[in-house]
Amino acid sequence: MKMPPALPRLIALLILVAVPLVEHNAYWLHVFSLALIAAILALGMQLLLGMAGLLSLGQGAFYGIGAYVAGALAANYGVPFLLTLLAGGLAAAAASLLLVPIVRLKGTSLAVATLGFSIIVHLVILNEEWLTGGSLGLMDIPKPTLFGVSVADDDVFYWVCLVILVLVFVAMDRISKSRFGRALSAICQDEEAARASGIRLAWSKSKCFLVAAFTAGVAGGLFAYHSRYLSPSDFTFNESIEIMIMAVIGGLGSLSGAVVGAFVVVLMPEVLRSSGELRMILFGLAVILLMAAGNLGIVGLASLAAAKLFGLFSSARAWVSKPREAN
Amino acid sequence: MLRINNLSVSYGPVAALRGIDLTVEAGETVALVGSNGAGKSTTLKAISGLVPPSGGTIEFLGETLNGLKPEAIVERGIVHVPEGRRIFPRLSVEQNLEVGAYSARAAMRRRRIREEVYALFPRLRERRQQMGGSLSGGEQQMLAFGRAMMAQPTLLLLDEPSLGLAPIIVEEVIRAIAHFRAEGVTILLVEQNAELALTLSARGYVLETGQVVLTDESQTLITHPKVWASYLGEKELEDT
Amino acid sequence: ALADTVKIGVFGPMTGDAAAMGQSEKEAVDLAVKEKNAAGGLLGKQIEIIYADDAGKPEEAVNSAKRLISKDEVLMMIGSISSPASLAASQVARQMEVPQIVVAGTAQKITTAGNKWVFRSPVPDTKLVADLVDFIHEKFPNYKKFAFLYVNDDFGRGGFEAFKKAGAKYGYEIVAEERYARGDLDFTAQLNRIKASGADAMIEWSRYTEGALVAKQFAQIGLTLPRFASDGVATPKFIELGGNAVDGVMFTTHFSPATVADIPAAKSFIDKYKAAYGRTPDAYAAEAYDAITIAMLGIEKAGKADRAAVRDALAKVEFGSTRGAFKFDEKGDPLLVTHVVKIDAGKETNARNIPVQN
Amino acid sequence: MAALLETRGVSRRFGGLLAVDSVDLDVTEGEVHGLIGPNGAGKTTMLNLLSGHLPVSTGTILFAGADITRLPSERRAAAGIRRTFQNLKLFREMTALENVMVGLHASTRAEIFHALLRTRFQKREEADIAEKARAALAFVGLTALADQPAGSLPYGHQRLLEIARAFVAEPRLLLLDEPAAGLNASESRHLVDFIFRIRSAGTTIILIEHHMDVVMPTCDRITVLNYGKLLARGTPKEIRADGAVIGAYLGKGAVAAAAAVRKAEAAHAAH
Amino acid sequence: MIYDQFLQTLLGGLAIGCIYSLIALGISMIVRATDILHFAQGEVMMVGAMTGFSSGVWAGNAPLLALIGGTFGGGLMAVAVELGVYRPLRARRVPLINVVIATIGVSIVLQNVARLVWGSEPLAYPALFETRGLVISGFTVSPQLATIVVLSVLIMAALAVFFRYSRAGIAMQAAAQDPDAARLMGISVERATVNTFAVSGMMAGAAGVLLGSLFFASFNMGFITGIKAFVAAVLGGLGSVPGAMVGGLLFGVIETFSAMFISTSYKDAVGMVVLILILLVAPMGLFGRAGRQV
Ligand SMILES: Nc1ncnc2c1ncn2[C@@H]1O[C@H](COP(=O)(O)OP(=O)(O)OP(=O)(O)O)[C@@H](O)[C@H]1O
Ligand SMILES: Nc1ncnc2c1ncn2[C@@H]1O[C@H](COP(=O)(O)OP(=O)(O)OP(=O)(O)O)[C@@H](O)[C@H]1O
Ligand SMILES: [Mg+2]
Ligand SMILES: [Mg+2]
Repeated sequence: MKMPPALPRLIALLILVAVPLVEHNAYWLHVFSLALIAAILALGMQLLLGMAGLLSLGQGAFYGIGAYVAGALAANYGVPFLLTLLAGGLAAAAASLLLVPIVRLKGTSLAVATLGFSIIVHLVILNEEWLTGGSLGLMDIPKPTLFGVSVADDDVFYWVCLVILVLVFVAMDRISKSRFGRALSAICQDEEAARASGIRLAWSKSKCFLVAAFTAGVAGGLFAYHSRYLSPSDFTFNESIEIMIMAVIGGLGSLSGAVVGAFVVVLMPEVLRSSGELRMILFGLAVILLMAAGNLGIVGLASLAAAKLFGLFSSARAWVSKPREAN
Repeated sequence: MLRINNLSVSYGPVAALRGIDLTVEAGETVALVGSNGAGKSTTLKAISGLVPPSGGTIEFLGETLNGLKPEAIVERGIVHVPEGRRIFPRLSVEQNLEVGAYSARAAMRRRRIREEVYALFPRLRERRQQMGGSLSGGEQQMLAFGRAMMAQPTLLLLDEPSLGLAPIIVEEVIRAIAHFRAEGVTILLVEQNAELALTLSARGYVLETGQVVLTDESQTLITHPKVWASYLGEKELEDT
Repeated sequence: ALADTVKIGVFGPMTGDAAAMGQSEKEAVDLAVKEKNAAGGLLGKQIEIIYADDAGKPEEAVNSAKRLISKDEVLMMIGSISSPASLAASQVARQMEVPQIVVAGTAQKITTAGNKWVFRSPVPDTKLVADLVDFIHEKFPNYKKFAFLYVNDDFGRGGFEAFKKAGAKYGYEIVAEERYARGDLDFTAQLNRIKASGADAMIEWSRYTEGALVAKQFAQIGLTLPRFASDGVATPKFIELGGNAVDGVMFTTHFSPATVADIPAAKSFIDKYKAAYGRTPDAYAAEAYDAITIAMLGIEKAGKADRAAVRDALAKVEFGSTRGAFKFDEKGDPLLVTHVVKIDAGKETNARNIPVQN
Repeated sequence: MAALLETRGVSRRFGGLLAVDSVDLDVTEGEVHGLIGPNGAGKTTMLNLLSGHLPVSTGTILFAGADITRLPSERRAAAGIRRTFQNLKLFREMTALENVMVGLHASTRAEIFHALLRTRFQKREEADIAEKARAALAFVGLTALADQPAGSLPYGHQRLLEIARAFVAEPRLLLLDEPAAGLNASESRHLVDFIFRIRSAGTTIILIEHHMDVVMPTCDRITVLNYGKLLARGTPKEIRADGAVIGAYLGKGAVAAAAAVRKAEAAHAAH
Repeated sequence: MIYDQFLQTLLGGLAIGCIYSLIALGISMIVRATDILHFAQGEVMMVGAMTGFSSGVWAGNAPLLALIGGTFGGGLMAVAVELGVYRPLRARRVPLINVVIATIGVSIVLQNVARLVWGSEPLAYPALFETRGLVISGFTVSPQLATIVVLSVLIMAALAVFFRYSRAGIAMQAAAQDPDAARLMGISVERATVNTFAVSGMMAGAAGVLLGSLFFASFNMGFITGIKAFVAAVLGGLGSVPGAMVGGLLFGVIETFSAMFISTSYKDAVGMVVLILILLVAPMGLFGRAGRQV
């Protein structure tokens, strides 16, 4: 007897939906919403790194671009919530076109070039006051409303994030099982062979960057409403590195892994917040230890364990039901 | 000299060798033939310590090699020329040879042997300062042999030395093997070209899916119907 | 909620680049609370301090504030150090209606956004700078052309904007505006341009780490301009790192052992702090010490563990702080005089005592 | 018969080395054209120039009458030039079937947008290429292994899978780089059969190989390179008799050489 | 005057560049030996600066002892993380990206442990070298900067000789290029890898002392410097020894010159733009060699 593959996902979704019904604490809801936003980021990264093998450290920059565009539109022009999210995504996607010349770089070169892009975007955010408010940050982002109804309450905003996360998840799932997804994993495994099969590398990679940037931009837009104050120091290249950790920690290439990874990376420092000076040491050690899980990631380990449990369970049931058969 | 008893090796869940027995006497050349994935390379890797056996023993001159690291096994005079030449691409020809004589037992006479290598392969002397990676396939094969000479083997493990080589280069390789034999080196030879391997050797083993299915004098094997059918076949074009 | 302790949340950078300042904050708070608890606590209960690390980042400051308020259910909060972190957290304080006393964020914005829940221990940068400008005008009437070097973040930027505004009053001209990024190590490019600018004096808005390097490189390229600096260098570490290169620097500050000699609260604070930690307190420690003192006074005055009552009580607190008689204005900023210190042969001295030059 | 592929003065330089030195090649539609020569003669380099994996230094390449010299490799693949690699290049973590499906990338159209909405068009196209891919696997006899990861297949099967991936797109020109390397005699014989079958399907083939028992029976014509230059060309029969080719490349045959060595040793021992 | 300033800027850029080079060299060597992108190299440098500080102060402000203490501190630290973290991970055959992320974990841990050990305040280094300007034929030359350049060049030259001529150096390269083949030659790849980490850590440690003496030592000095050195290594061509040297120098000089002549706000951006432009022309960096692809 085998577990239907969609079942764990469905259970996880139900649990996520139910969280605000059980946990009313504003702090935890706030942090969980942040984790949902991070999960959207991690999904975009999974497309890049897990599927296409593109080690991009530019996702933090797109996140920042999305956040600032959405935040500025909302604060200065009163553009409605969903439109600003879309605008954040589109702006990030448009900015990703700047990367087209460097998509042909590989491995470390790509990583470092995109890191450079992150650094440049951070400097622009920091220095171009007329555009971003500069080092003093962007303040007074209004509370989000949907169709005239405020969705700023911690629980409602959480659900809004969750809905968007689910949409992004389904989209990524479909992409991964499509012709485009197959082309990306072909590129990931052997570029020359992919070209020999008629796959246009620069074109496919640029599209991949574009989709990932769009996702990061949308996540940035959500973050703008979540924090309602944007500061350049939230969008340094550290952000990009953190996003990369999320994608790997849960299980490289796995979409559920990205979501779990995001929760781990966001929640762990929160859980450790009271451990004071030891906090980051414990976090660093945890990252190292989790890396020992190999490409299974947390999700892989968990499903192995679950499969074992499930196997135990079904064999136990077989054992229990035996006497009845004998009857 | 070399005695292998009931040797098994697996790569994770894949069993590559399933209990093979094999012996090689001093000074002898023994061939190992078999189809793709039969476990020929794995046998050599197990002897030189690159993969750990999951069962059985490997004895060399009365000492068991199980559990020794490759670098320790080299010290005992077992030199493995692996599949695909594996020369160091960003070291010069001379540095590659230098590395060949890295083990303590080989380090002493390395100047003299290097001259022998250059005498046997004058082409390598011409290319002394060139990076290994920029050599042509044939030159790389010569370098791989030269590197093995530097290590001064008593037992030489050769894995498909003719792979991907032009026919005329294969003849060079045969001469190099003859050179080793003249020095009294014992050779265990793996070749896809079964006819070539059996012509060069005194005895042969036929491997299939990780097991020895036949062993005999090479002269006998070469005419054995089973070997004939699987590895030799009609030689419709050999005559000119 | 009926707790058996009075919970106060204290947040700030315990890790990250600004960890040193967070440490001063924590030490000062610990000192005050230990004393108070030993004396019987507040409202008949012990004070419980709950610390949260925000690593100096706004995003984490928001998380910390939310956590302190809704998970730990603190009565009020103290923090953070940097302006962006304090500002970000103050949005939470306002939304969830919890009193907050900012320890060291000097950006004017923090208290001018109409947020009645936020107070701060230091004076805002605008006041600090205006006082410094008055000081320069009074003591060095000949200086008219200034070079301004600042760290490109909220702190340096705030100082620069304030100087532009305050200097206009005396017709000051800025002949060089130079900035650098947090964490930069090499300032020779900026200093060389300042050297060439023909300024009468240099104003520098740095924190002490960069400030010490600026001072050294200032000496190395042979600059001799008079130098005025921000409260960011108001710590003994500045002199330790800068060595004799910082001699002659005049800086504005909220607190300096050299200028508070006649304030009794300051004397006892310095002694106690030295006894407890073996070092002289810096301005951050003094600001944090005052903040926690205000908090305790406010809570006592409110007489009950009620956030709204505490807020109203805080607004009316008056006491003798380590920096003199303390009282909030209507925005929540303290009405304090600022200090100017001159470093003389590795020692802090009160610059207001130096004679007028002309 | 018309020339499907022509090169004119094609050269390729690596630093100081002229790996391919103004080679003219004419490949007729429908033939199997052998490309042989000593190691380092420039065969693989020539193949890379033809498939577009390397740009030429000078010269022009014409395919079906059109100048493709500047066309990138993926466009050449789409135009009907497919290849295999001397060192196998499979998508090792994909199944055999998926590998072959990737081979059909250039002839399919579904975009991200179709995938996101799961349009009818997308579903039909996916079903379509899966079917074609299965047919190609059946053609090379790998049906049973369709759902195995490519990396786990035995070496000989991997070679066949690579050929299936190239062949599934029904190319006009198929470039094979040492397909028999690492195969034993009986496997080589299967390969020979297979080349005949591809050819009878109407595909033109350029075959690089060091195994004369594969080259000689399958090739219609052979071009011999040496030091990047053309050394000889002709029918297998002519090539085998060509003194220059024997001297530079063929030699007297490995087995004969080995037998000679044995004989000399025996004589030495008798002394 | 302008000329003098130009020379001073150049010398300053070269000195910083030398420090980047020393760190970049270590990064490059580690990539070559293990394929690991060692994000913690900056922290190894920081540990070197700290141990250098401690041993220098312990010995009563002895510059030479500080240099030795820092060099060995860095070397030991690098060996410790290789033996304690990376080797066990590699032994579990986790994907490379996991090891790379573990290096980020290591950098987080080292930084925070150093904060506990040496405190969060920066440490003022004892003056290792003469700091007063020296006037040579009309130009002011900083002996401190000059010493750093000379010292770094000496270290790098020693490394080049070691790699080219010594048996241990050649063995380290062989082990990096093809571990299995190296084992078959009798080389202990484990030992060669540890040696690689030791040498790279020692260079980073020395760099830490030089950097500390130029500015100061603090627990967070490693991260940004490490990232810059990383960029320098890629600029020169990851895995190439001359590449790391030239990349570091180039990056240092670009940084100081763009601060001087372009914009202090965007000086880091200038370096990145140059990097991206160079990678567009030479995707493997200035001295990087692409392996044969097909
Ligand atoms: N590193 C490895 N991981 C997993 N399986 C392996 C590995 N190396 C070899 N195998 C498997 O072990 C078996 C024996 O392989 P081996 O390389 O010894 O065969 P061989 O006889 O040398 O074949 P060939 O003629 O292809 O060189 C094969 O089934 C092969 O797929
Ligand atoms: N990327 C490269 N950089 C430098 N030299 C190269 C490169 N690629 C090939 N060469 C050189 O070009 C020459 C031709 O190589 P090529 O691979 O075409 O030979 P080949 O005829 O296919 O040989 P083989 O039969 O051994 O496969 C060789 O000397 C090789 O070293
Ligand atoms: Mg083999
Ligand atoms: Mg070739």
